Amino acid sequence: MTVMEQRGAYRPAPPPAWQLRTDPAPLLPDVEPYRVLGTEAARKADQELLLRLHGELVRGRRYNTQATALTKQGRLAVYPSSTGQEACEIAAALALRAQDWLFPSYRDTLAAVARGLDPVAALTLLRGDWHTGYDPREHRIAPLSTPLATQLPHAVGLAHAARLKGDDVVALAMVGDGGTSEGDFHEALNFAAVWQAPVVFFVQNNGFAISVPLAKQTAAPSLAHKAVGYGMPGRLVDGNDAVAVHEVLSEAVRRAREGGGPTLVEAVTYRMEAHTNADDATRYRQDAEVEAWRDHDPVLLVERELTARGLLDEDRRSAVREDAEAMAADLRERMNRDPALDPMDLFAHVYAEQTSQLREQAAQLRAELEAENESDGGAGQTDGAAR
Amino acid sequence: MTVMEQRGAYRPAPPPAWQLRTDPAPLLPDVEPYRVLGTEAARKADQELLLRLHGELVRGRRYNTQATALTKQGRLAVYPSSTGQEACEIAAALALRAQDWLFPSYRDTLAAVARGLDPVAALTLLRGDWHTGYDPREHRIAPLSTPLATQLPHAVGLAHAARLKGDDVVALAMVGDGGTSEGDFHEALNFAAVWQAPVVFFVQNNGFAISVPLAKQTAAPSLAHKAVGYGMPGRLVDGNDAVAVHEVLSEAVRRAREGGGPTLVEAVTYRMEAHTNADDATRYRQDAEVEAWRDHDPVLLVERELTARGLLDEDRRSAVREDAEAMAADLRERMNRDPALDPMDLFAHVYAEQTSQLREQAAQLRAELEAENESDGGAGQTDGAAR
Amino acid sequence: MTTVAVKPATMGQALGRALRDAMADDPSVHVLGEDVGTLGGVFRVTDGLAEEFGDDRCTDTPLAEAGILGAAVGMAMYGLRPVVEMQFDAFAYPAFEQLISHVSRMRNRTRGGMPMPITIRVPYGGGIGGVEHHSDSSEAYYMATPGLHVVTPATVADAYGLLRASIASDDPVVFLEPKRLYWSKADWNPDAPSAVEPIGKAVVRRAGRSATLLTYGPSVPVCLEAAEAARAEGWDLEVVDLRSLVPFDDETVTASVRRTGRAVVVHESGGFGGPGGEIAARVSERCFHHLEAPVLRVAGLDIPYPPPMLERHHLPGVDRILDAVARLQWEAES
Amino acid sequence: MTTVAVKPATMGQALGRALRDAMADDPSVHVLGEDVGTLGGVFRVTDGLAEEFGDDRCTDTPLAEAGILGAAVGMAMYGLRPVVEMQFDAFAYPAFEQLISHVSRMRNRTRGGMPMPITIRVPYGGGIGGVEHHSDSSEAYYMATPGLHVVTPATVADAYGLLRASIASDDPVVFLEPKRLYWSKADWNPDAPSAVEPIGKAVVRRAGRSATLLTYGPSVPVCLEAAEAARAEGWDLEVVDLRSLVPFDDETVTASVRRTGRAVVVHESGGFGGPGGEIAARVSERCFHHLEAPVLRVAGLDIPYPPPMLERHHLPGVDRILDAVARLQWEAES
Ligand SMILES: Cc1ncc(C[n+]2csc(CCOP(=O)(O)OP(=O)(O)O)c2C)c(N)n1
Ligand SMILES: Cc1ncc(C[n+]2csc(CCOP(=O)(O)OP(=O)(O)O)c2C)c(N)n1
Ligand SMILES: [Mg+2]
Ligand SMILES: [Mg+2]
Repeated sequence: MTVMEQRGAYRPAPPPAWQLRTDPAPLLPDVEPYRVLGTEAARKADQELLLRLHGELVRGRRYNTQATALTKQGRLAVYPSSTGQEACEIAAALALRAQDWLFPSYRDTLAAVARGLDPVAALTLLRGDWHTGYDPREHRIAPLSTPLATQLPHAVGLAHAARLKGDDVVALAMVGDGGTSEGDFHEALNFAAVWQAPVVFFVQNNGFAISVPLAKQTAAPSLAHKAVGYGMPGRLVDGNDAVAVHEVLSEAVRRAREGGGPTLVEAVTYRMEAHTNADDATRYRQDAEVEAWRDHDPVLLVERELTARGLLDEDRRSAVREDAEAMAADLRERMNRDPALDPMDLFAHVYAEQTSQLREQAAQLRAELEAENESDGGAGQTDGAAR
Repeated sequence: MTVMEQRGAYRPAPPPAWQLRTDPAPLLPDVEPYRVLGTEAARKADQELLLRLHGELVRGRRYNTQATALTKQGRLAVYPSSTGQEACEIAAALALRAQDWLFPSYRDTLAAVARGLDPVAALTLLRGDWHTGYDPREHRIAPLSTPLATQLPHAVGLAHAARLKGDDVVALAMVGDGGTSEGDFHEALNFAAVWQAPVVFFVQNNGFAISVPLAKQTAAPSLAHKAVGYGMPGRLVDGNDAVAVHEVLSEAVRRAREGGGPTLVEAVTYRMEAHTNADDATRYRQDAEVEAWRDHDPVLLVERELTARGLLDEDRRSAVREDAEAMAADLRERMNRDPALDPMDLFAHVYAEQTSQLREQAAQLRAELEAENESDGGAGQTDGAAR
Repeated sequence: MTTVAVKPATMGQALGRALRDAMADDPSVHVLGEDVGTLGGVFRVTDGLAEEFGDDRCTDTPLAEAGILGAAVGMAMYGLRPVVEMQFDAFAYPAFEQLISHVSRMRNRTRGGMPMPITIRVPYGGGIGGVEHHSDSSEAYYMATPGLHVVTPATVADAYGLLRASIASDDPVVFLEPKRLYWSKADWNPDAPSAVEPIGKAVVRRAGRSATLLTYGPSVPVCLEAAEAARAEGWDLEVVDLRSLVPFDDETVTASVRRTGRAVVVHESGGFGGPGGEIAARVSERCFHHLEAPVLRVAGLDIPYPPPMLERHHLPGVDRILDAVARLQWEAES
Repeated sequence: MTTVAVKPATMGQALGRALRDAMADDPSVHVLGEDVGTLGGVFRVTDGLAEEFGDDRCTDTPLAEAGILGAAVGMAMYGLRPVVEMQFDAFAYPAFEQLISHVSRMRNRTRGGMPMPITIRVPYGGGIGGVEHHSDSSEAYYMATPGLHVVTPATVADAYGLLRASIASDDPVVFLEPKRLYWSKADWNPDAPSAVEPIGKAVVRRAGRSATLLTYGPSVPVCLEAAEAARAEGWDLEVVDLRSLVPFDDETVTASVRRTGRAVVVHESGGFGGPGGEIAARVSERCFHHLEAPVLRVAGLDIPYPPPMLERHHLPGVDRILDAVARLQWEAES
């Protein structure tokens, strides 16, 4: 008996039933971010969509500059601008249907506004009169999430619940490149894949988490490569190409809706402004890097296509500009008014029913406010002004 | 001018400097777990190594059965057996050099013992006389970690610290399939890859997290596929093939040592016993599944190879058995003695220097113990017996 | 008149029954956690639920506590009423950020738009010979977090009633289950379980005149035992079971202490920074002129929870309670 | 005799200097956190450290707080002395499990074999107009955790001295930095910074006879202001700055309250389950017969931290402190 024959006799069974649980190949992203604008494919892009995206991008840009201006006037406590990332913000909003849910991060007020939320309501958190300025259920927009990545499991739970109820609802959750390092990112993606929940995870890789560049954040080939580790497809897209982002997100939404489970989308983009108005970006990056991205501006990319197709004449341009200016003027005007504040709200929503302690404390505050009012000669101190 | 020519004129630059940060292909695991025993390659396996592994596996198996027996006799509070997983436990220990560090999970007392730790010291936590029975720095074995996956960032920090100091030290951290779902798993792998820390993450995929089967834990093609999302190589190995596990871990350790950064190794294995002695595995799995793994037993696999090579005669068998029995007898005998307990230890190590509160409380306990002693007629109640 | 089929039940069984009845009554109640489905939980509290209601209503999750609680938040956002099981107290810590930053604040953040009717069941406390990380008393963390309710039963009947009330609550409840009482038994009628009272009411478990023991959860039986033993010393102790730490029932507590003039707070959780500080402080504020002695505390030691073989030195027992009672300045009365 | 070059410095600068000096004195001191390197931290406390000591000594980490603290545990295991920066109080919560289950217990777990000389710097408290999650006072959580020290400065000199002492401590210290005092200024000599006292000592910031205000961190200046205002009412208030919540300086506190016979605890953290409960309870236990009135508390409201435009109603101010002092049953004295 030869050694080989012997081995044949005792060749152990492989671990019973071993196999890869799913084929990794289709889960891996392409090597290059998906692009439409500036390629052949752009020619086939729907004209209406292009015009719609253009209008929204111009509005979005104007919204960003207006909000930043409001911080300088002391009308917003802080504003994390999405300038340069408008294609992502707009596409996220447009990819969703009315019944779908958006889970924005703190930088994504623009996505909420593009979804139809009143800009003033979207800015309530950042103005500081309350934590959330709208009813999430009415708009199907979760509160802007400040603790990074914590909103991702919420999106999974909501989408899962909707699916259990038999409702046709998709949740799209936004997170930054920095946020992907948090444990909640990992747990959310894993739950979503195991539950096959109808969720789209949308990472805006804008190159920085405040001052920390991507290279200090991850060593992965791309953030989209994380998807395979959860058994979901990962997609890479040029985040400044509104048509491409819109297409990729729409496809992911469709997939989710059809029972295909979650998708991880990484949009490669760039944060053109500082982290917030309070940040000084010159401490950690070169102007040259910022400049290099100017030619890849999301508004510019669409305008080039529209121009090439002869769809962007001066009339169109000024109509779009006027629309954006009107939005900005309205925002400016309304943000210049002091918000109505009622300190007694502090106690109103802690519990469904106030505890006896809170009732005591509310009574104390009421008495204080009355005393204040009296000593003011009844003029009443507005809290907004007191800031 | 044709449309194509027009397009040439405005083709936007791609996002500046975009490229995958590393080539994903070499990071992806093979489709089949790596195996040596039962294949051609087994013939080339070093004879000394095979014999060493065999001896350790038999001891390891005996250690597991003995420890489980001790729970029945009330000498251990609880024991999570690694029966069926001995190849992983032994290989983890043997892949490390003296200066390297082992970070075991709560199931990995055997790895600690195989690394040379006194079995009684390894079982202190599970006996319940103290939380850790040895000096981690002396043995370069971190405390057995009960909170799942929390030991992984520790391994990263330690390996990173050693590297910063210029020391040649590798950390090998063990975790279960269930543990990979925790956020700490994700954060640890990411830190390790970004820091290129000399760490080996060793996942024993034994099919279950208590009652939860892998299919409810993850939808990934394999757990090793998670590696690519961090930019480190993922390796898949037959966890019951001691030679294969030893080889894969040794290679990962070598890579780490040479500055190649971390590796994620998934060993496919099976938990032959219940989760712990307190668990009832019949509630969640079929005997048939367990039986299917019996033919793939790690001890058996090595014995087949040794037999095939004519290296396992009766003498050898009984020498190995006797060695294991001696270890078990010693363990049994020593575990049957009540451990020495000093309740005052409760206060000794909370802080480097006792706070005044703790001094007060220690004085109170001392007085209580004295009073107890007196009423015992000085016989002294041993705490071990009191359990 | 129907005869009531009272038979002995354990607290674990009563909790399981509460879950079952809540799920049967309200299809929006979903149970999720590690091993809660097929296995029925490591303490078997959820035994049978997956079978009766299906995997979608009682779900084995991946092993990640922040993910579990975070998913529950999302489920609650969509109108479900999730009941989350944390396997042991110390394994609730990974979910701390979700609990503090979201669960406790979501209603307030959204001006009531998004309530969080989530019940978080946490087996807590020691005395079961558990190895490290299996015996923590973490109630101080939860008490210090506005927006949460913190509830803990001490009897079989309360286990049922308080859990039903917690699940029915439109606010998040950290429901602390005293591990070592899981197997405690009492006569109880599972076919006509006790009426569900609202949470937030303490109860006098034993009336007495000399001093009040203020306690909850696993320490309630210990205090009752101490009260019996105290009779030999001539003390007639009142025992108040708080049942709910948030909301705190100042009324019942204050009335008792004003009546007796003396109080000892008893709990397993560490003393320093523990619940007893709050309780003693508020009793002192409210009853100052009725107090014959400072409010004393008998608590766990200010140490990490001990290994099983030493835990008896940590846990507040009858002797320490009686010692504290003895220090209530009785001479001042005479 | 050298002339001392005293010049105004902010608390932020003194903290930065403490880090610098500690790093210069001891090569095992490493700083890590989000944005601590190139940017110098969002409050600029670590400004210049990466430049002076290199990226390996002052490291920008990935954005994951459990990972940061977990890595610090491993670094401490290998003999380093990590100083971790949490960017804001609420962003320390993801690291809670590492803190409670490991950092606080590792020394005890290993019978002293593996001490955890980790300093965790946490900017805390409100009053800076921060949006949600940027103004928490989380000290109650840390106080309730045996094995941790909890330290918080109120002055520029203490910021330096206490941070140096914390880094030098062989035990983990949660070092709470009052955000709104970062820009507070005092004359201070950066070239001869104050001697480093051991942590655990309270200090009487203002001597007085009528009553004691027990406070710490951001509320110290408020209490000093209240004490000045109280003079008009005829009260001479003593102000004790606790500086360290753990260890707690019972000696200084007890001595003060025994002297004055009255006490009010003042802090920003919520009242219910907050640090004040412990402080009031232990003062009552120790000073019962010296007390003319119950120990009262002035604290933040029992609500989630309010939005910036309403935060002034939450924060304990001079008026609320004086109101509490007025309720200290002065009639009883006359
Ligand atoms: C849990 C948590 N940790 C820290 C912070 C503080 N923080 C706010 S934004 C930010 C950077 C976020 O980077 P990224 O996720 O890339 O989003 P981007 O700002 O680029 O949109 C940090 C660290 C936070 N909000 N939450
Ligand atoms: C953070 C945390 N959550 C929950 C538990 C309770 N627990 C102990 S072992 C276990 C299952 C672990 O499964 P796995 O990681 O696959 O390891 P195995 O038991 O199979 O070795 C669970 C849920 C724990 N120890 N730590
Ligand atoms: Mg970013
Ligand atoms: Mg397992």
